[in-house]
Amino acid sequence: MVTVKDYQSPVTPTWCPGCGNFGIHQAVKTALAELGLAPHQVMLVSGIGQSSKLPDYTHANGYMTLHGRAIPCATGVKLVRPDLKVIVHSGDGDGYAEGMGHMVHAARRNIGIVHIAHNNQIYGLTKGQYSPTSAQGTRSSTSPEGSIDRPVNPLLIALAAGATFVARAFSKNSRELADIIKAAVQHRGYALIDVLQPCVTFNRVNTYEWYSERVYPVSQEPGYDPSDLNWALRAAQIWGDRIPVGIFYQTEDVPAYEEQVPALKAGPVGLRPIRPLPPEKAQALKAAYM
Amino acid sequence: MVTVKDYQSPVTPTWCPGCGNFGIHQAVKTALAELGLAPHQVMLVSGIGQSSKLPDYTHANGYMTLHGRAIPCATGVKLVRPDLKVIVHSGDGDGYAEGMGHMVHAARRNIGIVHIAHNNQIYGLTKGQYSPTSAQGTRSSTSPEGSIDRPVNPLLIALAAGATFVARAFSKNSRELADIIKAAVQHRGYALIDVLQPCVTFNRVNTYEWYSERVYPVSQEPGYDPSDLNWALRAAQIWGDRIPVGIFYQTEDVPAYEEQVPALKAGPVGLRPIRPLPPEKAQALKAAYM
Amino acid sequence: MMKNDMTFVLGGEAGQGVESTGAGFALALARAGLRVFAVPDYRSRIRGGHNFFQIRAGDYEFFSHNEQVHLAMALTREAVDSHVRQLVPGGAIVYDTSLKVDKSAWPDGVQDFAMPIADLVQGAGGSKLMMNTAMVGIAAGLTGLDLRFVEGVIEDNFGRKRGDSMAEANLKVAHAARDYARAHFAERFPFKLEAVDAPKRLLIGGNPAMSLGALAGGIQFMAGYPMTPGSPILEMITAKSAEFGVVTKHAEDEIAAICMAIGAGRAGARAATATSGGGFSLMVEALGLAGMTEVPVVVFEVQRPGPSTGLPTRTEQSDLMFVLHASQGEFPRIVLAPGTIEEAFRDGWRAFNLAEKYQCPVIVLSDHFLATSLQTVPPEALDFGGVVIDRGAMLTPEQLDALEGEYKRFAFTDSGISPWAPPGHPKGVYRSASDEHDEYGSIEEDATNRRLMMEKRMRKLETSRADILPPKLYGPERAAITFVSWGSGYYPVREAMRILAQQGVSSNFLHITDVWPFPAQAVAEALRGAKRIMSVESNYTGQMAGLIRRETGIHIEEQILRYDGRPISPEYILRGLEGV
Amino acid sequence: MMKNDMTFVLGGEAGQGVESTGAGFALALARAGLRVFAVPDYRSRIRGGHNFFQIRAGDYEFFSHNEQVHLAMALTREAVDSHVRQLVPGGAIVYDTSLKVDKSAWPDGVQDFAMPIADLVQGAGGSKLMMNTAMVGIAAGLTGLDLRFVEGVIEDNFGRKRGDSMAEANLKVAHAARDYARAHFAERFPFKLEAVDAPKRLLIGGNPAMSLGALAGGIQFMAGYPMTPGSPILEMITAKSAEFGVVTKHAEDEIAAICMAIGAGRAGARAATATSGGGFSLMVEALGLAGMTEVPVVVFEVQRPGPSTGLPTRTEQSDLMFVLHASQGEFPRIVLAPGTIEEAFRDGWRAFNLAEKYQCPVIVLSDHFLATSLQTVPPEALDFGGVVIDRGAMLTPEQLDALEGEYKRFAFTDSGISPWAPPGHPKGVYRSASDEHDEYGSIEEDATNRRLMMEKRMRKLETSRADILPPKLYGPERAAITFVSWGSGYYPVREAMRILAQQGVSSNFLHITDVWPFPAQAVAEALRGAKRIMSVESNYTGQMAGLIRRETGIHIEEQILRYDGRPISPEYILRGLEGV
Ligand SMILES: Cc1ncc(C[n+]2csc(CCOP(=O)(O)OP(=O)(O)O)c2C)c(N)n1
Ligand SMILES: Cc1ncc(C[n+]2csc(CCOP(=O)(O)OP(=O)(O)O)c2C)c(N)n1
Ligand code: SF4
Ligand code: SF4
Ligand SMILES: [Mg+2]
Ligand SMILES: [Mg+2]
Repeated sequence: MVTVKDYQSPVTPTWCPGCGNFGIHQAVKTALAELGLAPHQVMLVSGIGQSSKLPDYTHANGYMTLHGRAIPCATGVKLVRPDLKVIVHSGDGDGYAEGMGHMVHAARRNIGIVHIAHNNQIYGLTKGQYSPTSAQGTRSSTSPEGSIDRPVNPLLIALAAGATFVARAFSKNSRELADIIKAAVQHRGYALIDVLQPCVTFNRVNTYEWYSERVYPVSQEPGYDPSDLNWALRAAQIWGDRIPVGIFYQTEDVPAYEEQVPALKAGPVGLRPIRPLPPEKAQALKAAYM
Repeated sequence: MVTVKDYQSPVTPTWCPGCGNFGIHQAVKTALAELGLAPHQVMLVSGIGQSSKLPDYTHANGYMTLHGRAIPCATGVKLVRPDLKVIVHSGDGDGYAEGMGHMVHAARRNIGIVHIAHNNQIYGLTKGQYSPTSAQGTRSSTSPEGSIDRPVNPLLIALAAGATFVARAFSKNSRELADIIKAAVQHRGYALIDVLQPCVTFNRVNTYEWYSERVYPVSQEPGYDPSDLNWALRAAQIWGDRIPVGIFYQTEDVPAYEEQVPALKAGPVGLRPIRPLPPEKAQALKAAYM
Repeated sequence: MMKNDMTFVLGGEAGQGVESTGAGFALALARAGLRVFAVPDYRSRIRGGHNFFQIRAGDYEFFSHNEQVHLAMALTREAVDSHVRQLVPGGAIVYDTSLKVDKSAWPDGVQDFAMPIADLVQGAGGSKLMMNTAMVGIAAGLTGLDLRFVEGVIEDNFGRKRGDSMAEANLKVAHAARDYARAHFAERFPFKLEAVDAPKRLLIGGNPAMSLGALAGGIQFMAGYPMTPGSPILEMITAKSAEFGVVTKHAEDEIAAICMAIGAGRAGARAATATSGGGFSLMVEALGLAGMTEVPVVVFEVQRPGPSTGLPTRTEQSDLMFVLHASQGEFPRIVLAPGTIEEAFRDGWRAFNLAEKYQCPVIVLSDHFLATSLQTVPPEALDFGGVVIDRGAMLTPEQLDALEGEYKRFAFTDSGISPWAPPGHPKGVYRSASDEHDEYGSIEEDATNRRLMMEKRMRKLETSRADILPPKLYGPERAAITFVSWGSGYYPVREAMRILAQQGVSSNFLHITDVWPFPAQAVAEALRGAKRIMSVESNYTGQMAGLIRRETGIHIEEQILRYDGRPISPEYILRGLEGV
Repeated sequence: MMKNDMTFVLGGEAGQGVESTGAGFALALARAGLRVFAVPDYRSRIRGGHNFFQIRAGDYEFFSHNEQVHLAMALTREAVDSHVRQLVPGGAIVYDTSLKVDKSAWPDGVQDFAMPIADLVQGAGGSKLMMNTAMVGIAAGLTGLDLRFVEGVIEDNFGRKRGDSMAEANLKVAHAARDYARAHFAERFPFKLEAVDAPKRLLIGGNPAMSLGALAGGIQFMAGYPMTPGSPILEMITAKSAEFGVVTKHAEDEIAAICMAIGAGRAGARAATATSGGGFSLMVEALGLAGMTEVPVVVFEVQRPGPSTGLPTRTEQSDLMFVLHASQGEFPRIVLAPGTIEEAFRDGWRAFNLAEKYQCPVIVLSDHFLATSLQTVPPEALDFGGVVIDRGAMLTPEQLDALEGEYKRFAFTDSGISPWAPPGHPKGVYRSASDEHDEYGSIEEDATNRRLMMEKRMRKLETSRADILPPKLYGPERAAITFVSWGSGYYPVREAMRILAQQGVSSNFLHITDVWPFPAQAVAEALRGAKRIMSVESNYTGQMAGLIRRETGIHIEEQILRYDGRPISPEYILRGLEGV
C-alpha cells in the first residue's frame, strides 16, 4: 500500500515558515497516496518559482523546467507516456504570465495533465513584484504607484479555453484540496486547480486571514451545477468579499487528447523498443522517391 | 479631407485573387478615412502571415514585426505615443497560436489598440496547416488524419480576459466591417475584431458560401445587450449552422491602460525632447548614494 | 548536337504548378537513367509573382546545378524576360504565342520557340492548369526524350490522386505538345536527351532524406511549428506517424514545440523538433534546459536567410555561430551539418544516438538549398542497413532492479556521462532541475558541487569527440587550391573542382560536416601546407572561417561568400576565384 | 594593531536582514571617509539558508574584495562554521553565546568573541530582528569606529521609512552593543577603524549606476520581466518613472518586454529592456527584428551563471559569445561590457546614443558581481556633466517638411545609416518589415536589393567603429605579466596587480569594455610584444580568449577561469598564476 511517506524526499523545503506551499505539498502527497499511485507512476513537472520547487521536495519523478514552460514539457511527457500521471505545478507568474498561452492551448486540447497553480498573487522567488492575479492597485517594486493591469481570472480563462475540469481551492484547507486533486488526477483530460496560497513574506494583503474570511464552498451557490458551462462561467466571476472554492466545472464527455492520437492506439510510444527498421519498411520508404 | 486614396500604397498586394484579405483591407482604409484620420496619425502593426502583409499595402505608419508579436510591439508604440491610433493585424496562427498569451494580457490591461484578427481558420502563408481556429477533424499536412485539438473560441477568450470591446465580422461585408472598425478605433481600450476571412487557396471548407450561409447579425439574438458580459459570454458560444456577427460586447466604463500611466499624465513621452539632466536633478539622484 | 547534358528551367507564377511539374519532370529524367540536380526557386507568396524550377540532367557525374540554361519554358511574360538571359547560344525559349514579348534585349543565338501552347492544351481537351504538362511534353519533343517516362510520372501523380480522367487529360496534353514540338522545332534544337541504361536511382532532397533518417533512427516523438523550410520534416514524419509509432504535434509555438520534445526526452523517448532559424530563436532558452538537465533532444534547424523574417523561401548558412552559442551559460551540445543526401540521412538517425549517448541537445544544421534541391543518388545513399541504434547509458529494467541506494541521476563519472533511467521503474525515480543540482538532481548552490557539475557536463563534450567525424578531404592530397566549406557548400564546390580539373587546375576540398565539438586537430592537419586556402560559405561574415581561426589559429583570408539568398553555383565560385 | 585596512563579513539566514544591514554598515564606513568594496552573497530563497555580506574597508586605494576576513559576525551556527575559516590570525568571530558552536576545527589564532547579543538587544528594548543592528554596533565597538556614522545610516533608513520609534529602538540597540563590545573585547581586537578626512564618495553598485546612466541618457521607455540580477534596473527606473517621464512596464514575459521596447523604439522613443541571460534567451528573435528593421533598442543583460536557471543569485560571464551571435542571420549590433561604476554609468547613457546613431540593438553586458557589489567612487564617477545626447540621423520636423518625393526610410548610403523619421509627420510616413525590404521598407525578394541591403546594414557596423572605445591598458607599457580581461574582471585583476607590484612583480592589464564591433587592431597592438599573456574570465570556456583568437589570431594559452558562481578574487588570480 502506498503511503504519504513514500513521497517523502530527503530534501528539506526552503519555503518560508508558514508558506502556503506547505499545505499544497501535503495535499498532493495525500491525494497520490490515497489514489494508490506509487512515486514511479507519477511525474511532477514544474516551472520556476517558489511553487516550482515542489518536485524537489517530493520523492516522485520530477522535472523542474523553465519559468512558464511546465505545461508544454508536461505535454511532451504525457504524449509519449500516457501511462504516467502527469501533474504540473506552476506559480501565478509562471503559469499565468509567462505561460498563459500554453494554458489556453492545453485546455482546448484537453491533454491529460493536472495543472495546480500556486496562486499567491505575487512573485515570490523574485521578491514581491505584482503578478497577473494581483489586485488592481497593488503596490510593488514594479508598480510603486499601484498596478494598472486588471487581474486575470484564471478560472474564467480556462473555461473559455475549453477546460473540462476547473476548480479553486485554498491551500490551508489541505484535506479539501487533496480531494480536488484526487478528482483531477482521475479526470479525463486537462484539469486546472487554482490554489489560493498565502505568501507570508511578500503578500501582506492576501493573508490566511484574508482568504479564510472569504472562502466558502462553491456548491453553496444557488443552482450549483458543475456540468453547466454557463453556470460555471457565472460562478467563476464571483470574487471579492466572498470567494467560492471547489469544483466549478467538470465534464467527462470530452475525450482526452492522448486518447485520440493515432500513434498511441498501440500503447505508449515511449515504451516501444527502438530497433533498426526491417528491410521491407526501408524499401517501401525509398520506393516513393524512385 | 482624408479619403481612402490617401491610404493607397504603391505596392500591389500579393494576396491570391479572391482572398478575403482584400475585403479587410478595403474596410480598414474606409474606416480610417471616414474617421478623418490621416495616414501619419495611424500606426498599423502586424505579425507575420498573409494577413500581416496588409501594412505593406497601405500608406500609413506600418510595422510588420514577428509572427505572434504584433500586440506587444503595438503596446510599445501606444505607451510612448498614445496620440497615435494603433491597429494590429494578425492571423489566426499569428494571433491565436504564437500570440495567444499576449492577447490575453492586452485584454486585461485594456491597452488602447484595435486588434483585427484575419481568421481564415488555416495557416495561409505556410501553405495550409490547420490553425487554432480550424474545426476539430480538419485534415492538413500537420493533421493528416484530422486535427484533435478543439478550436479556440477567440471571442470567448477575449471576454474572459476582460476585453472591453469584442466583435466578429465577415470580410465580405466590408461596409459592416468598416463600421465596426470605426467603433473599435474610437473605443477606449483594447478592441478585438475577429474577422471571418475566406482563404480561397487552402481552406476549401470555410468558403465565402459557407460563411455567407451562416452569418447573421448578433443583434438579432434575443435579448441583445452588448453591455452585458454574461449575455456576451453566451452569445460568443454560438457557432455552427449559424454564426452571429457584429459587436458582442462593449463597455466604455473601463479606462484604457494608457490613461492611467503616471508618466503619461504630462503627454506622450515619445514626444518629450531629450536633453541632459539639469545639475540639480543629477545631484538629487546622486545624493541617495552618499 | 550535345547529348545528355543540359539544363531546363520552367518559370511561371506561384499557383501555376511550377514546382510540382518541375519535380515530376525531374523524376521522369531520373527514371530515364539520367543524373539530375534540380533547384526550386520560389517566393514567399501563394499566387502570382515569379517562380521557377531548374533541372540539370546528364549521363555523367556532376555535383550541382549551374547557371547555363539550354531550354527555358516560360508560362508568363516575366518568365520569358528573366530566363532568356540565362540561355546558352543555341538554347531556346518556349512560351505561348499569345504572350507579348519584347525581344530587343535578347542575347544573341537564342532561339525563339513560341508555340500555340494554350491552343494545343485546349485542342487536347485539357484545362488551363495543364499548360505546365504541355511544357513537359514540349521538352520531351524537343530533346527527343521518350515520352513514356513523362507518362509514368503523370500516371503516378494523377492516376492515384485525382482519378483517371485527370491522368488521361494530362497524358493527352503531353502527347499533343510533344508531337507539335517534335514536328516544328525539334530539328533546330541541338540539345538532346536519351534514356540510358543505369542502375536505378532515387530522386530526393535533403528534407526527405533527413526525415527518413529520423524514422530509421526510431524517432518516437516530434513536435514543431510550421516554418519554411524546416516544417516539411514535421509534415513528412507526421505522414508516417501512425505507421511508425511516432507521436507528432503541431504545437502552439516553437517554445512549446521544443519543450514538448524535451518533456518527451525526459520521459525516455527519442524526441525531436524541426524548425528554421526564426523558430530556433524561440527555442534558445529550452536548449539550455536540455543541456542543464541532460535530456537528449534533437533539433533539425533548416536555415534560411535572416536576419529576422528575412527571405523565407531562400537559402543561407548564417546560423552557424548562433546555434553554437545559443542560450545562456555553457553546456555541451553537438552540431552536425550534413552536406549531402547521404549525410542528411545519416545525421537524421545518428543525431538520436549522439543525443542519447551524450545526454545533450544535438542540432542538425541544414539549409534551404540542401533541404529542397532534388538530386539523384544511388539507393544505397539512404543506407538503412547501416543504421545502428545506440541508446548510450540508458539503464535497463534489470540494471535498475539491481540498483542499490538512492539513484544518482547525475553521478560524477570520468566520461561525464551518468547512467539514466527512463521513468516508470520504482528504483529509477529521480527529480531533475534546471537549477544547478547535486548528483541526485536536487537544487544545490554549493561552490564545489557547482564546479564538479560543470566539469562533469563539459567532459561529455570531450568524450563525444570519439563520435565526431573528421572533415573529409576530396581531391588530391596536394593541390593549387584548397577549398574549405561546410554543409551544402559541398555541391557547388565539388562541381567547381570538376570544372577546374577540366581547365587543368588542381584543387582539393575540405568539407566539414560535424561542426561541434570542432574537429580542430583534423582541420589543422588537413590545412597544414595548403598552398592557397579558399573558404566558400553562404553568409556575409565568413562564419566557418572565423570558427576555424578561433579553433585552430588558421586564418583564411580568401573567402567566397554569398548572401543574396541564392545558392552558390559553381560559376559563382569560379568568378570568386578570379575576383578575390 | 592595524588601522583602516580590514574586511568584515556578516552572515546569517535569508530573512535576517543580512544584506540590508551590510549595505547600511558599508554606507556608514563610506561616510567615515573610508574606501569600501562590499559583496553580497545570497541564495535563491527568501528565508533560511546561509547568506552573507562582505565588506572591505580601508583608507588607501584598492580595487576589489579579497578573501581575508578580520571580523566575522555570525547570526547563525552555520554562519559561524563557514566564516570562521576565512579569518586571519587575530581575527575574531562574533556570535550569540546561545549558539552551540563546535570549535574543534577552528583555525589557530582566531578569537572567539561570543557575546550575549540577544540579551543586549532585549535589554535595549529591541526586537529579535535587531540582532543585525547589534552586530553593527559591535563592529563599531571593536574597531573603534565612531558610532555616529552608524547612527546616521540608521536614522536615514528607519527615521524616514518606519517612523521614529523603529529608529529609536535600533539606535538603542546599536549603542548597547557597541558599549558591550568596547568594554569586553575591543582591547583584544587588533584591527581598528578611524574616520578619515576624505572627499565625499558615493557608495554604489553597477545596477544603480547603469540605471542612473539610462536616466541621464533620457530613457523614455523600459519594459522588463523580473529576473535576477537584471530586474533591479527595471525597478530603479520604475521608481523614477513619473518624475523623469519614463513609461515602464512589467510585461507578461520577456518576449513581450523586448517587443514593447522595440515598438517604442519604432515610435521614436529611447527604449530599453533589462534582463539576465534566461530572459535574454527569450529576446533573441526580437533582437533580429530590431536588427532587420533598424530600430534602436537597448538591452541591459546582467549575467548570472547558466546554463538554464543555473545559479540565480550568483555571478558568471558566460553569455559573451551568446549575445554576440544571438538570433538567426547577420546584422549589426553593438555590445558594451562595462567593468567599473564609471563605465556602467557611462554605458547606461552611451548605449542609447549608439543605438540611435547606428539604428541597431545595443547590448550592455553586465554581470551579477558588477551589478550588486557596492563600492565607493568619487561623485564624478557618475559624470552627469559629461553626458551627451546624440540622436543620430533622426529627421527633424523641418527636415521632414523639406523632404521631396516618397520618403526612403532605408535609403542606401555610404555609412549604411539612413535618416529616420519618428512617426507623426505626414512626409515621414513609412512601412517597415522584418522581411528583406527595399529602400522604402516594402517587402522585396530581389537578389540585388538583398545584397545591397545586407551590405548597407553591415556597413553600419564598420561605421560604428568610430565610436568604439579601445581597450584600456593599465600598468606599465611593458611588464612581466599581461592580464587580459573584460567587464567586471577589472576589479580583481587590478587588485592582483597591486599585490604583485608589492611583491615586486610587474604586470599590466588590458581591459576590454567595448566588445563589439571588436577592437581587433587595438587589442592586437596592445598585446604585441607582451611577455606572458594571461586571460582572466568568469566562465568555463574562455570566451574572450576565443574571441581574441578569432579576431586577431593571438592565442592566449594561459587562462584563469572561474565557473563556480563566485566572483574572482585577487587571491584566485594569484593562485591561478602559480597554477597554470
Ligand atoms: C525566463 C525567466 N524569466 C524570469 C525568471 C525569474 N523568475 C524566477 S521565479 C519568477 C516569478 C515567481 O513568481 P511566481 O511564478 O508567481 O511563483 P512564486 O515564486 O510566487 O511561487 C521569475 C520572474 C526566470 N527564472 N526565467
Ligand atoms: C517564429 C515564427 N514561426 C513560424 C513562422 C512561419 N510562419 C509564417 S506565417 C505563419 C502562419 C500563417 O498563418 P496565420 O497566422 O493564420 O496567417 P495567414 O497566413 O493565414 O494570414 C507561420 C507559421 C515565422 N515566420 N516565425
Ligand atoms: S516568499 Fe512567499 S511564496 Fe516564497 S516561500 Fe516565502 S512565503 Fe512562500
Ligand atoms: S493563401 Fe489564402 S490567405 Fe493567403 S493570400 Fe491566398 S487566399 Fe489569401
Ligand atoms: Mg506567485
Ligand atoms: Mg490564418
